[in-house]
Amino acid sequence: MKLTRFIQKLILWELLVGMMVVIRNQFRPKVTVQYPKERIPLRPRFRGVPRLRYDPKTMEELCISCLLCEQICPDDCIAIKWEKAPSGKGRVLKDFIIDYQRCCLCGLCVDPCPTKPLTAIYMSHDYELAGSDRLDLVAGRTDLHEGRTVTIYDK
Amino acid sequence: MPTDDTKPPAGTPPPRETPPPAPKPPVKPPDPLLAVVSCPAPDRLREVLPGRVSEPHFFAGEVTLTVAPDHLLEVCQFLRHDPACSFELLADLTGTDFPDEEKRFRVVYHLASLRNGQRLRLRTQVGQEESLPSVTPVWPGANWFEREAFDLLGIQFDGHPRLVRILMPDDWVGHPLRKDYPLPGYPEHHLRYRTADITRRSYVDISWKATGERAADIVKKYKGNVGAPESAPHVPMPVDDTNGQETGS
Amino acid sequence: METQMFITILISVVQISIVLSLVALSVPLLILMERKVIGFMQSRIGPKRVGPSGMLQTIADGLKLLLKEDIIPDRADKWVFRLAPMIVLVPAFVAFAVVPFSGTGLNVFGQRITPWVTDLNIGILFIIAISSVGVFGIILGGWASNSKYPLLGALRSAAQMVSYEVPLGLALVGGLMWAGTASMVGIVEAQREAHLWFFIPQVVGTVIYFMAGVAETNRAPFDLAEAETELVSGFHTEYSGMRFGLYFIAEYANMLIVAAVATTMFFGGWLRPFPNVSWLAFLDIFNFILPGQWGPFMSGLMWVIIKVSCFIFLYYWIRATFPRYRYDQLMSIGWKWLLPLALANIMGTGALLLWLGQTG
Amino acid sequence: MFRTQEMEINMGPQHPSTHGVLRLKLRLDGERVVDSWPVIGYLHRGIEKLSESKEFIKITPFTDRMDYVCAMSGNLAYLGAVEKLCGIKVPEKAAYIRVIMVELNRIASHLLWLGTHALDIGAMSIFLYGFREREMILDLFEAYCGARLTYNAFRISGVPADLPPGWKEECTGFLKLFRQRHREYEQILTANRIWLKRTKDVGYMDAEHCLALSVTGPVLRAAGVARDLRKDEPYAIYDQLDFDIPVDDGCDTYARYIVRMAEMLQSVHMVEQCLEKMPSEGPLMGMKGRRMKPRKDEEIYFAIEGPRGEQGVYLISDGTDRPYRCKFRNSSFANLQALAPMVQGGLVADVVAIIGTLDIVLGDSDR
Repeated sequence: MKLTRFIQKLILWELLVGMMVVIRNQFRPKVTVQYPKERIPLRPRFRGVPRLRYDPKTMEELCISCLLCEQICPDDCIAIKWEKAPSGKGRVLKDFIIDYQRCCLCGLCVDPCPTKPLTAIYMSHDYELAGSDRLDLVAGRTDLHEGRTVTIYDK
Repeated sequence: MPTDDTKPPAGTPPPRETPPPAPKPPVKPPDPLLAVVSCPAPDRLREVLPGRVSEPHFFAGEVTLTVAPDHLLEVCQFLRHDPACSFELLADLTGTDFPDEEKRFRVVYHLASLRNGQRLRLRTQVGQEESLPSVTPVWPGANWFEREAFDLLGIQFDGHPRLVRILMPDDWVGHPLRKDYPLPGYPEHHLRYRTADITRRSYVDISWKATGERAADIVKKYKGNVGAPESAPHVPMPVDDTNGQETGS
Repeated sequence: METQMFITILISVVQISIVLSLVALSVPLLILMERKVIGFMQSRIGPKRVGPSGMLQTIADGLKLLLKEDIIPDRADKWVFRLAPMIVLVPAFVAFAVVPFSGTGLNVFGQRITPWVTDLNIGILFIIAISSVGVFGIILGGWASNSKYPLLGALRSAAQMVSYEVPLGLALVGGLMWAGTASMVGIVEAQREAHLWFFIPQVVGTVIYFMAGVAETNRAPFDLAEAETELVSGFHTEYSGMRFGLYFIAEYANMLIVAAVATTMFFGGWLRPFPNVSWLAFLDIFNFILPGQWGPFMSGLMWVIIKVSCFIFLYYWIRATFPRYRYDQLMSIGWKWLLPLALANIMGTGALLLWLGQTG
Repeated sequence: MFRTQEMEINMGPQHPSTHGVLRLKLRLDGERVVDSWPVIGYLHRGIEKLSESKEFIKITPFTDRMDYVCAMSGNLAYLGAVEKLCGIKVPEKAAYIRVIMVELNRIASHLLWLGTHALDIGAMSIFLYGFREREMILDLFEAYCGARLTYNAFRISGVPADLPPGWKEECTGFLKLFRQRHREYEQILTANRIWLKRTKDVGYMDAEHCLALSVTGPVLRAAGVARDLRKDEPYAIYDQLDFDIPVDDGCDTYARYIVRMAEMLQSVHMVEQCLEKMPSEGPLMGMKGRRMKPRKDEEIYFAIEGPRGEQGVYLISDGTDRPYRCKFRNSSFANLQALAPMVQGGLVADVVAIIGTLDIVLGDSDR
């Protein structure tokens, strides 16, 4: 036993074992993702920047201007403008602004959203937020519905 | 995502304030949070050092003892070395600012005993002009915690090996965790960085010029607040220029 | 007479330029291969974007280095700072003068062109002597930067090179005793006559030589002089642009030299494995493909390239696997283990040769 | 004739191996460290000040950003403190999910430590192997909560969502793979003579000094003290799990390596148990609504065993739904105090190894 260990030590056995692990990994599949060209498929729950949505059936505004998301936002990045509905009850959404510069993508705004079953505000799968102007990152209502245009580089 | 049953149904106008009704306060008679837990430390202190600490306060299974600054070091020594207490670990040391109280800083020491599996909170009050004895002789690890409390709250600790700022820059003015520290900071100090001192070149202080307007607004805003700039505490700042004569332990 | 002399000079110039360009061209290839090989070992794919599957990446990097601003630190010793990279680079290339790239020469226009620039009878000594000049470039570069991290790197490098020159040289002595000559070509010929790669009787010598060679070229796990996680990048922290590039090229050229010497000394240079076993002759494939003198020439070149590549691959493999030694540990390995082992190896070889001489 | 002089050198804040923005003023005698003075605060963002003006629920995203390597532990420590303050019970299923996430995060954190520590010492490949496996854990987190680094995965009194379909299988597959990969890391490093030389007797600190300097976590356990809050003060459902506390007597960098490597396997074991024992049905949130009413003028301290040691939160309530004071006791801050005594007398190369072995995250220490 002692002799084996001595011989192992002499022929640098443990170094060779380590080198074999490395060479074994040479033949494993590579894990690199060439980002702008290839993208990792996102999981359904992925939290990108928050966006608004219409009711998919009626194409009406889902948001009822209840201001819950504005209240819970830890970064104060949501601002909602609304006015009384002409019929007297309820509110009409005038504008919905999210400052993506401040948004920390925590997803807390989605939790209290009262519209069921689809929440009016949801975490989209957009994550490419670079812009050349700070104002690019302040999204108004139309931006929030249609999403920001993202240049996709394929090479 | 979790559902909330107190939501107004979709379509109906929600009330302007939509707080879900607050949960009923826990059942009055026996509050489980206030249960008394067994801890040998208060009894031992009562036996050996009578009158030094207050009666224990129990909350959520934690024991709090209040001690006067004069007896702090003595009590700490005892708690550290007494075999029945044996609080080897100073888990945390921090302060809180209560500007309305007479002695505005409340400093807490969270002690833990590995041998007995106990925890204890030691609490003391200290005024703005007063100072506390440093507990670094008992727990050397208090060094950085005390530096942090000094940095963020301006609490002085006597006998600390080297009480200099730790988180904020050395030339910072004011102690940010005080309740009267304005959230934007003291504009006359924090908006300019002393580049000229560092590079030894005459520099036009661009940041100050560019934000001059805004700075004025900030001044206007916080001058109305309680305890603002006149009482802006200016503690003479020991600038860290001795280059580590003390090895941090 | 004068024409003959002119032709000789011309041939030499041609040889030198061929060798220089060969080495200079193989450096980008080595860098690319290093990035690719280590990338593959680490489950990555390495450079991919410039040229077909990243083939032109090093060229692009080299161009970038050339076009970069030449920054000399404010308080550096300017002349030494400029000189240092050249002191490193020139010996690295000069040492290739005695490296035989193949066995047989070529007859072009009635002139014999040898596959080595010159065959000094002290070839090995020449290489050792020349390559130890390179250390001055590193020390001077680190010192002239007038900065603290480079200074530490230079000091480490000085100590390291000085202590590893000794086992490096001594490890080769065993081989020299077998060969009976210090000429690089002579050593290979001796291996052909002995029907034996000197690797076999000189296992210990080979291992010591390779370890010392890795240390000598400042490669992992002995890359203390640059040690990017400790000294940022050691002696060339302050270098940028092509001056940094020169250091880089010299490092790889030195690796080639170490590999080439090991090939020649211990692995039979341009000889195929078992050169005396005739049925293995098919391994020299170029003998059958190419006509006349080109066949043996290309076969020899092929074997040299294969053997050198194996060594270079070993370099990469080790770099990908091992942690780095510490400065004092490096010293103690050099002086306490490698040096006594090398001396013992010499003594053992001497005893073996004496015994063989008496019996055979 | 010859004059020797000590050299002062500035390591960091931009140095490849100071793990972020730690700055170390070193005084060197040749390569030997005579003295050192760590400077922190480059990442100070005033999270404690900020927390005083936010409701309890809004503070969770900040805890993600303190120790961004193990944000789940940060979430759990903070939420545990709030729940303790308000006396809220967490449903069993939610507690199981929390423990699964925290333990997976511990593996991820230790993998990052392993990679960067080994890279600092010079072993290159293991860095990328570690990141490769860490990426799989991040995939699991993304599938559960939607984020890969700053999770914000728990809410006060529970978790916001159940495990997605297929998550358990993916997790089990990962754990199985991870056991094999763990063996490979050991093959590369554990017996490697260079690794042994670089880590044995480097950064020696015995139990007494560790405790005196408030050092906790694997560093303390590698000094022979079996201090683990998961056993000593079980929170969540740790009292229902079967696990060991790896302890080593070496007190040096190598012992910490051994302890952390063993901890990864223990975490794998724990996650396997949790997946098995977790009730398939049950509520996820322990309370309705989100307005807190803690008792006035009370204070609590709640600590969990994070990957780097005791991760505590100290809260003072003034009866409103915002904390009057919110102090985070982060292990990196306390552990960093041990740096100066550890590097004293070592070489420059040891400084790098010691920074690695303390496993500091500067966002954690600066807050």
